[in-house]
Amino acid sequence: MESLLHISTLHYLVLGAALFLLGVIGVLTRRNVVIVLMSIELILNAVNLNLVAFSRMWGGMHGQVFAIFVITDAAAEAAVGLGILIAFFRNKETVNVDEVNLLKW
Amino acid sequence: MDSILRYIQSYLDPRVKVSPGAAGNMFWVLVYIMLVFAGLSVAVIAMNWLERKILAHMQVRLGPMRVGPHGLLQPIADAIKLLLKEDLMPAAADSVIFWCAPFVVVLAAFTVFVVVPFGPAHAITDMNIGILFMLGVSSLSVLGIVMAGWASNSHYPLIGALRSSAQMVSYEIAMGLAVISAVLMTSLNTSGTGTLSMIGIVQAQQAQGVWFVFKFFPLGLIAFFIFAVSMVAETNRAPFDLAEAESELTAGFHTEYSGFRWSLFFLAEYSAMIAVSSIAVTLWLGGWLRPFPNSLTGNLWNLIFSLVPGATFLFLGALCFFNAARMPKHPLFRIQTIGLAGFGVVLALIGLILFVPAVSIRVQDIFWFSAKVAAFMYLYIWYRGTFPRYRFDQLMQMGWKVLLPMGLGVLVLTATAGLWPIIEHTLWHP
Amino acid sequence: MAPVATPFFFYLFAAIMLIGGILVITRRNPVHSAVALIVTLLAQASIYLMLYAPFVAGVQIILYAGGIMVLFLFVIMLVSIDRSLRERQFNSQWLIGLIAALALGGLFIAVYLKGKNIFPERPLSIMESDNTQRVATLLYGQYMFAFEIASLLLLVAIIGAVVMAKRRI
Amino acid sequence: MTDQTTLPHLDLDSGEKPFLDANELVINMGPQHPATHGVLRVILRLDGEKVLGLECVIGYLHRGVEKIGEHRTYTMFNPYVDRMDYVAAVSNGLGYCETVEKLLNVEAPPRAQHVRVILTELNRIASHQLWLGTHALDIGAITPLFYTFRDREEILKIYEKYCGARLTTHAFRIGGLQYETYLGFEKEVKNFLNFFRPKIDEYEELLTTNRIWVERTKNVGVISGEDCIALGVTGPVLRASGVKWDLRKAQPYANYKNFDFEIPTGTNGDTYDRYLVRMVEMRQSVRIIEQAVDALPEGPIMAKVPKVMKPPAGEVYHSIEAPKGELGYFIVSDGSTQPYRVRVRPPSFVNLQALDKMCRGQLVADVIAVIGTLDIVLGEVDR
Repeated sequence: MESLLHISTLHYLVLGAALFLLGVIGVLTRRNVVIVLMSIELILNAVNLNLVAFSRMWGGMHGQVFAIFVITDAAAEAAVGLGILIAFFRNKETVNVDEVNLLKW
Repeated sequence: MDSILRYIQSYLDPRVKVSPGAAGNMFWVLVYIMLVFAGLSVAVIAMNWLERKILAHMQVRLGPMRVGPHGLLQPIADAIKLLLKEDLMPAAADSVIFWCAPFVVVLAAFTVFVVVPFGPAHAITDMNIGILFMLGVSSLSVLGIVMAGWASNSHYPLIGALRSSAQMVSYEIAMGLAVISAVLMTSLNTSGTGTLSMIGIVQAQQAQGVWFVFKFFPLGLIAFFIFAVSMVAETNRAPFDLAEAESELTAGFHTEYSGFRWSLFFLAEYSAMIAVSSIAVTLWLGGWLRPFPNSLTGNLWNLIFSLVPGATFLFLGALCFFNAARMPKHPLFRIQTIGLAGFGVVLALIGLILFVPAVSIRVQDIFWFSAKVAAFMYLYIWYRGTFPRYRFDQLMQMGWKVLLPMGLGVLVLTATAGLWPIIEHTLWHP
Repeated sequence: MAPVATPFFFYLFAAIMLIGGILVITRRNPVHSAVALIVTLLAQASIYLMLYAPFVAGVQIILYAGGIMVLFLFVIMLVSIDRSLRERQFNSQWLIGLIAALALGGLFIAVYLKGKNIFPERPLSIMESDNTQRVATLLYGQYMFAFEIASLLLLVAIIGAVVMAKRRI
Repeated sequence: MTDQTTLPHLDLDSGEKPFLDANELVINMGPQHPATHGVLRVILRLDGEKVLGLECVIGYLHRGVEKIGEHRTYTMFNPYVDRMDYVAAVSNGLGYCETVEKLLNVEAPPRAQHVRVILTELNRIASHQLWLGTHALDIGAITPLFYTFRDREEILKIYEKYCGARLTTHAFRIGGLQYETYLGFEKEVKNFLNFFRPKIDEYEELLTTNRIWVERTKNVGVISGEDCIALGVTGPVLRASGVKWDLRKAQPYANYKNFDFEIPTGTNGDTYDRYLVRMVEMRQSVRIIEQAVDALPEGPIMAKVPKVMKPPAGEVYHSIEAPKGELGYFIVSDGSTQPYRVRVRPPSFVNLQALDKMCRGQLVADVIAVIGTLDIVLGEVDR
């Protein structure tokens, strides 16, 4: 009980791991590309949570700076991913990830 | 019991010069939250009345005259009407999101006020990331607009929502650049970095002895201009009100809303206007500082400026009396005359209270801040009375091809101007 | 200012995050998923605040919730979702995927149970008040090069997105 | 039958293009839409915001005015024409009266003609004012509307004093005027002119150099002079495209040939030019009225017209320059008391045909501006 009420780094890490798992499940099981992309965002956020928690643990700022870089990455990834999605939708009229099995059409 | 009283009173000590949030006083934080939100609601109501009256007088008509003297009770009547109206939801709408959207918009518009500094001690809290928090939270209202437009499941709201969110997202960039150039200015005259805290920004202006709008003339002015244009676009007001262009899209994203939920959008629009105006006031116009705090110093000037708030309210009260005296002398107008005179008495009483030095010292920051914000509110109304509406492509062109490059240029030039002593030094003494 | 009632807020936000995450991967309608994701992101921003990282929290709100998620919502509205609503939501290897993910989860549990002690709780005095300044010093000092690369990455992403999404260039 | 009644829906499996890549999006604007000035329905074909083409659906305000004319005597039909272009009722009446006079081969006495010119030109100002207010409102400037309505009120007051009605005045009679002018008519008209001249400057101050107004109207809805002639477009729209064609000069009627005035023309044929042309026209109208009031002759106001009009069998076409363009009446008489056929050539109806041509390739917001600049009145379009 004491360990539950005293919030330590481990609590944040477990939360991050749970979020990561949810993201992985989403990526591996969903068909809709949009939701797959959102699951990837969940994964990136889980990573960010860990980074910030570690930054707090060690008292440095490096983790936070790295989290900012990850957010930048996430923005780039979302932009390109959604661009591909739109191009894909225009050609195939579907947003299902398991129908992207042709290298050309 | 005694300790609670002492806890409450500890913040009232005139030596306390920080916001209740920073002082860690939960009771006063709650009090301030309630005060700010109540004040905001009153401001929105007053703004509603003022907009209709001022716009009407610009357009050679009278505006509301029937409900209360000079239509003073009109906003209240409107509010009651909206609350009593049937709350419709289209059958094909996505009910959960349709229900949530107005609350998202209102929450975003109200939460912003957590960091607005009405005075060095008159803010709910002071955040290290104040201005970032304000921009971030106010950008959340885009989500509410998109949700409302999509959930209505109808063409006009969807087009309106897409238009207004595209507009808000693009103007946010120009706005951010202008804000950054003001934040850059805070780092001058200090040893280290600048600050993002709203209170810190005003204190930096005080320390540097100049409002940032006049700093590095004309750079500060240009940045302020960029912000002033994009804040109108950001709040979807005329001349950038394409999303609600009545002649094109009926009412934009809230076409399908009615009654209480529509009034939430209304509330959010006006409090967002007040919010962005307070950002502009804080960043460029010296926030709560009275005019010339550094050059017109001394006890005499302090006294004169401390009399201004009370005098303003007295003047407003006198205006009410003047108009009450001009009311037609007819028994039917008796209640209206008494009402107007009573309103004048209330205003005059407030004015008299404001003359009490102890009150005046604590409150004059709030007065100056509100007066500056009120000037912006007047500008909003003025724009609406004067300008036609931009077309969508012209709007985008202005955002991306005019304001964005201007913002980047101002940012670079501000940085250069700030570093000029160092640059000069290296240039002449390599 | 010291955080008050840390356990309460931690568990509250953790619960919001997890419920939001579950909704993201289970909702049929992508708009609902996106809204759930926004809630998750905002709760996470609060957790950042509890970790004395206000700048990251601000960036999280302004970029993730205000920027990226608006992009997501835009795209969802542009691609018609009527058809995908009527379809199967999970792909054919969902069982394998689920098992693999759960195995990963098991691994996590094992690691955290075993290595509990390598994550000490050290009461450190990170000042909230100069967090932004310290992040800035690192970002524009030690990580200058990485920062520039990140900006280049964003430029490439912008061009790539435009090339991908534009009908006629 | 079942196929006919099911609504067309987006069937993705049959290879129909979905929303994102659809080249066409069909939007129905009107008949209940704030910007279509009455009950015009415009079916827009759009590519995003770009207009690919449009089609006007009219007839929502059809009252069969022409058919009614066949069952009324010449005198009885006179008030009906006021209800076509209710914004410029006096011009409609003038056109009708002059046409029947031509058929009867009578001419109104000079005093009547002068009063007719004064009232018609006042009406032109009123019509342009209403156009300006609503047009600016469509483009988003709300203030001009109130200014123009304030000043239009003065004109309506003069009408009210003269003939008791403000909007559908029925001011003229076949052969002249029913009423002599009231006491102080000249003075009041002159007062109005002095009051109104600075007001035009006021309108122009609000709009002419307003950047947003210029950006919204320049190069919007461009139409060339040739296209105008090919489509039969007349009035300020034609003149803004550079064709100097005004029936008051080209085929002088009433006694316009006695007055000195100019015909403004534009060069680009865009919405801004049409705006400028109408503003100058208002000033020119002021000039005409001034001359007419100064030279108002004494004398009878009614020509000798039989109580029961039986024009000789035959046909006649006569047209005047209404505020919106050429307003023509074609009347066929079979010698009885009622016209055999009345045909009206309404300017709004003909001008509306140019809408498609002017809007192609522009944006949706421009369609609103162009509908405003054409200055249509649905009562006249549908009759």
